[in-house]
Amino acid sequence: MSTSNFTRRGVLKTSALAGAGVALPTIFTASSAAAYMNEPKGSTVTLGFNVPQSGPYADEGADELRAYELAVEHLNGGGDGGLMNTFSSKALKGNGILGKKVEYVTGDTQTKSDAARASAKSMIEKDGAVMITGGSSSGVAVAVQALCQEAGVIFMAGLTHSNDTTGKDKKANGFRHFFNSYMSGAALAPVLQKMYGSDRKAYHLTADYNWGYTTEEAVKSSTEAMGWETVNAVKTPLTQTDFSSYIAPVLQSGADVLVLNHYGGNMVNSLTNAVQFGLRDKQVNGKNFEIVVPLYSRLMAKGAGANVKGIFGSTNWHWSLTDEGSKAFVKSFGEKYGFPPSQAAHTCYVQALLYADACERAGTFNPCGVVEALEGFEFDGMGNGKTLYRAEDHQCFKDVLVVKGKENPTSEFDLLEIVEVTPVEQVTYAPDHPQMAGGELGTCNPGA
Amino acid sequence: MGILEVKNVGKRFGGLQALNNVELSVKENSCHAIIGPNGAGKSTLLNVFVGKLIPDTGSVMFDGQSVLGRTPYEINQMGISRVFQTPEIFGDLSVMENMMIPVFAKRDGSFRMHAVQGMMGDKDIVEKAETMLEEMGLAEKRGMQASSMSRGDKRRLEIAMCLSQDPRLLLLDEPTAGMARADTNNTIDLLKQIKEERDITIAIIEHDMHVVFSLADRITVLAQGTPLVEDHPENIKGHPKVREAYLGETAD
Amino acid sequence: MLGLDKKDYTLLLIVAGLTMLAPFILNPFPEGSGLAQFNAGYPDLMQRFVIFGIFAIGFNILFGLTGYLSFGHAAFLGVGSYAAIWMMKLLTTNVIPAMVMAVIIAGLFALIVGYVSLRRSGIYFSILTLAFAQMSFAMAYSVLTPLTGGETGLQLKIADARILDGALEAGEQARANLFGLNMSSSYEMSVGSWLFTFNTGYYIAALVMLASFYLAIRIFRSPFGLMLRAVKSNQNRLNYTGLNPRPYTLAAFVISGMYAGLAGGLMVAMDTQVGPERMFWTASGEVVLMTILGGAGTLIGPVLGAGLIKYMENILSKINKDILHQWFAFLPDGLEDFIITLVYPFIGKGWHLTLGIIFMMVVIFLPGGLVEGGQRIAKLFKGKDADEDGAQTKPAE
Amino acid sequence: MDAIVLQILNGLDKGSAYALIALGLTLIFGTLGVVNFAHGALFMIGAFCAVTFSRILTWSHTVIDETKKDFLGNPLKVEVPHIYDLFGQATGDAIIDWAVPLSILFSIPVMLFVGYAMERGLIKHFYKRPHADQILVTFGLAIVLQEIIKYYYGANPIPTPAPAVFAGSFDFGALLGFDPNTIIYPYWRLVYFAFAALIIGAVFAFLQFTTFGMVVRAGMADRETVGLLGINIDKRFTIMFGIAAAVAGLAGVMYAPINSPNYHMGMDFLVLSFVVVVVGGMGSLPGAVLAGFLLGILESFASMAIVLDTLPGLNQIIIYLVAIIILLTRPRGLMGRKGVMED
Repeated sequence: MSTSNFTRRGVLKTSALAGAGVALPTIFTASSAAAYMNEPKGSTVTLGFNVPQSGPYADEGADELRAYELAVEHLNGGGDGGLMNTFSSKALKGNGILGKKVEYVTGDTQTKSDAARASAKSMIEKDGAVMITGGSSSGVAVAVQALCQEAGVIFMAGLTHSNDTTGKDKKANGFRHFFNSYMSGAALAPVLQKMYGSDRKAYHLTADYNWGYTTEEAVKSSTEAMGWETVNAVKTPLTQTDFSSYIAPVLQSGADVLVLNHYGGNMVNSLTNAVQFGLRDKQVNGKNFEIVVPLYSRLMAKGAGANVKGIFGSTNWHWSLTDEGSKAFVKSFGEKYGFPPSQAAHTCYVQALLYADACERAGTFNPCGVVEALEGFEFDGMGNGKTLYRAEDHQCFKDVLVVKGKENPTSEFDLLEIVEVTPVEQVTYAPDHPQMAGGELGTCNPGA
Repeated sequence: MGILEVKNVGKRFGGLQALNNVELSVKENSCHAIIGPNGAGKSTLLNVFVGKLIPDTGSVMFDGQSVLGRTPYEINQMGISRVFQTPEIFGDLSVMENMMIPVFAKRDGSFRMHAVQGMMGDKDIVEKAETMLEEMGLAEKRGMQASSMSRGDKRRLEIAMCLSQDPRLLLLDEPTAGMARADTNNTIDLLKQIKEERDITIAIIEHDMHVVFSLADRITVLAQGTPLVEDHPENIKGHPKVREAYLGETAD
Repeated sequence: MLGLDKKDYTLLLIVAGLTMLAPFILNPFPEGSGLAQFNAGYPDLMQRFVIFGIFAIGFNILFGLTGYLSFGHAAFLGVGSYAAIWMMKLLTTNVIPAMVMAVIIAGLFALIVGYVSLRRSGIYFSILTLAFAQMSFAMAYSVLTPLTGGETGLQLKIADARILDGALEAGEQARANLFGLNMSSSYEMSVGSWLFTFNTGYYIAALVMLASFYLAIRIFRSPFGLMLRAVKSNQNRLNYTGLNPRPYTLAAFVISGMYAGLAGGLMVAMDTQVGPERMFWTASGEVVLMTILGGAGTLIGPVLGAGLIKYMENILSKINKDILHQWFAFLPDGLEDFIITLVYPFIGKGWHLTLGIIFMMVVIFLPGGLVEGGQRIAKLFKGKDADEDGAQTKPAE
Repeated sequence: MDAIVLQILNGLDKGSAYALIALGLTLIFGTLGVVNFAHGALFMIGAFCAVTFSRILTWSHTVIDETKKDFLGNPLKVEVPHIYDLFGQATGDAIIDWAVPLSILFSIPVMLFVGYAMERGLIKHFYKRPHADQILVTFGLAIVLQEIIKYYYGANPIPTPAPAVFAGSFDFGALLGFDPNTIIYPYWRLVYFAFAALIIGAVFAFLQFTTFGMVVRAGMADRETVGLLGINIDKRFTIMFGIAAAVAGLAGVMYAPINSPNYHMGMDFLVLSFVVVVVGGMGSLPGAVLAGFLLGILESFASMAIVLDTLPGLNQIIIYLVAIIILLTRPRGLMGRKGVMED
């Protein structure tokens, strides 16, 4: 049974020899002999993949995990190398990170911040992970990001779309590749204007929690800026399953667009209900009634089935993109698993590579070195065109996709079609934008 | 003046007049039996005494104070203890613990937050409970779980629990119901002994005439919610109204 | 000793020994071995063991003694957590005021909820507590966002007021501490290939747990505890014995709410973050599971149950397919795959399934929980004479 | 006015789902005296009967279509349902389209069997155990059942649409004499309502007018006496459990098109349905139905924008608030019997 490679801290592999009775005072669990938290001293480095494996986002979590496994394979020189071939930075050589073989541990966030922190802590304290990544909700991302800041490891956020993650809750040790509510609003508005005109009355249904608020605010302000009127915005409980009583009054309100600021199960149900109520067959104010879903996810779109047809939304990435990076990723993921990757898988894979690359460029796993290497880092070839990791808030700025539910899908994966690739300039905002205000990045914490 | 004075008590359940103008006076240190055929209102009356039911009319005074509108535990604290038809004890607890609870209640009142003292360290209580168990011949069973005792022992324990509070009035609700003859006789002897040894007033509701006539100093006969007669046992035996109520014979 | 009889004192000593030596006991396997996966002796999990131990001990004072099944106890834990983190944000990062405030606020909240809910009994009581807890959760998640941080919860921020603390140095973070002693500081000791971690936060939490456990023993053995058991056994008789059950049950409810608040406060002290899911009804369900799994109405049971569930949640859930492959690598390929296919649904992401099955088994075959299991095993060894012993200790053990 | 009517309609529709689940729950409680926390799981299994049945109908073999490419640029593998081969594509599509209503036929035997197996295998050993034990063991069972479903079907919702003829909505308001386009209601939801009414009516009629039902009702009132009459009440109760499971299952099947089934839908409904049962009064069938509709309607009203403007967050707590108020003013719920479940 001693075949496991999953040893704890790198420290131990060498210091175990130090013999009995050596007591070292430490803060958190970084050994004082180490320059920073969980410094890998052996021939391997351990990354922590913290994804939802149980709970409603388990399928998304499973896809994230697949992406991480693929990334580890590529980093260690296996497979076809995937995005390492198209990545503009060429620091990665396929020999692990800084010559150390990449190993990983996994944990279950359960999409609960307590559970997510518990499993992240066990990865840091028990398994000696030097970086934590993954997650499928903003609540979890914010909670784990704060933990990583305290513990002194890097957090590479998975799927988290709320402005807060790199807004009021931003942290120096945390980085987000995924786009956010503001960007969704900014990308969607021009397309909506083009498709539906500037004289529209919008009715918002908003999930009654932080992400819902930021998304509603973002979409509202960007659509109002182009002339739309917001008729009403109603909050719906997270635990709601039947949205009929929220959707039925929409037609009476005189609105001609319904914006569903929902994600996951909420989105599937509210969209299904809205289509059932025949909103899309109606004419209001002499115009066709339309529905908009600001944040799309292919996995969730699948849950809503045919109801997504023709409905606009935004997404971080989609496998039908034809740039070299995307093609390379779809190819290696698809060949390994037999189906195309989701946006969650893409963002997680990219995050893992970006982290590894930053370590290579910094020449160290020290979080402060990694932070420095990532701040202001510009890269390309990872699927979203030219991308900038902004130093001020650790948010990635890249093109955002506006997509639409496909009318004639050819397979169960082919649900969305790209309507427009919104250029990065259009979704960029000032770091102190009011929607992002209130947080402080702080300084990097190496933990030791 | 009796210790328990019942005046003009009436209680209606829907269309049924369960109690009608009940007048009753229980003398101190006597044993007063209330008898009557099924449905005569005996249990209803008892429930009025202990605060479980509030009558529509009339008054019930215990030692000069009204019991009406008080909860069962307040009435118990006034000095009335009740023995149930089927023994009501704390089945999950040991016999000793069963015994200690009423002793605590007597000393500490209806609620006291003594949450950190050890209960077995309270010498007064333990002593009193043990004496009571000895007296009732239950000392050997002190460690037993109460629910695993025989029915007769449960009855004994329940009576012991009531007596340990030194009640001024002990209410017995058909204490021998469902018992074999031998057990019944034991119970009668026990109650007789209690009557003799203690300053206590007993009110008993009973079906079994044998029990009633062995114990009671005074008997009230209830029929259809109304008291027919109240008298000494010897006068009750041949009373025509009683025979009528029990046997349906017409008085001539 | 300490006002306990010999048996209780021994139990307390055993628990004290176990908690103090936990870093050794929970790390039985050497680092680097395949079994190291099963080590649980790292600070976070050890902290969780004792914190949820406290929560379950408190819950047991209500459920185990009075039989009132509350389905909303997580609300008190959550309220305690919010109170604690606000103390740390506004006043000081020292954990003492935070914990005190957590206990007080949770107690007050329990008083209100208990006062209303205890007007009913049985399942009506359960539903009332559930309703209060679900309302707390829903409000904390949504409309009370300014107070609770909503979905993302509350954390310590650099910009917090902390009126009693001095300003942070540049680059320094606000950390929970006890008069400057950092909760997250640890001593590490390696012995051969074993590594043991002694964490300040854990030991503080463990001491609080021991105190709570001691208090629980005292309550169990007190006249008050007797009355609570009497409530469970026969409320009618209690009434006719001149005792008012309501203040007793309310006091038990408030005490167990305060225990929950203490657990919530400690959670914040160990890990300075609060999220509303802490109050969701499944979290209340979890403490019920812990108590039943360990043995309701017993002293040590709830602690064992809490340990088992947290162990599964944190250790079992981390075993992924890769690890399985490594374990069974010695088998021929076909057999290896077959065994992994058999085992896989029950570990890693399937840990909920295992939990459900174990839980059902315990309820079906061991209604007295793990403690009953232990007693049965002990009986097997001791032979018949243990029988009477078992019967006598049953109500209070 | 039309807004109110619309919300009453919504409430009735929501309420019919609540009422159906609560009805089964109460049936089990009333007859067997068992508190079944796995009832939500039965509802969920019902919905997955619809999913499974439509998967059976669309069970396919793959044909390689050289003219089209898949996402990797390889020739596209097209799934062709076997049913096409049997009935031809048009009929096959029609059958697949009607999968949900057809799966009623599939689900009834499945649910009866599930109910029977549950009762014989587990529940019957718990008749004499405390209610708390029953709650706990069935709660454990609910976890196990939902994890099994999750293992095979994944965590994401699975779209299970209604037949195309019922897909749209129509102007219900116009029928009632309101202005056109004010009260638009989906066909399927009306079907669901009618279906629920039918099932509820059938259960009541069954209990009211059949000998079997009369014995069961007598058993609900006084189990021992009925047992003394030499009637094998246990066997009838087993059948009642099967029926209750079937009611929950049917509620689930028909609910599938309204919200795509997922593995935790049972837990989502569980708490709610318990609140409904308790508000209705434990053991009272009419109470359960009444409370189901009442809470459905109140929930709908609480979600109106006007209400939320004045009382933000009311929609989050309305059900629980109502439950608290009703339980405090009516100790045994709306129509509960005395002494039931109060120990």
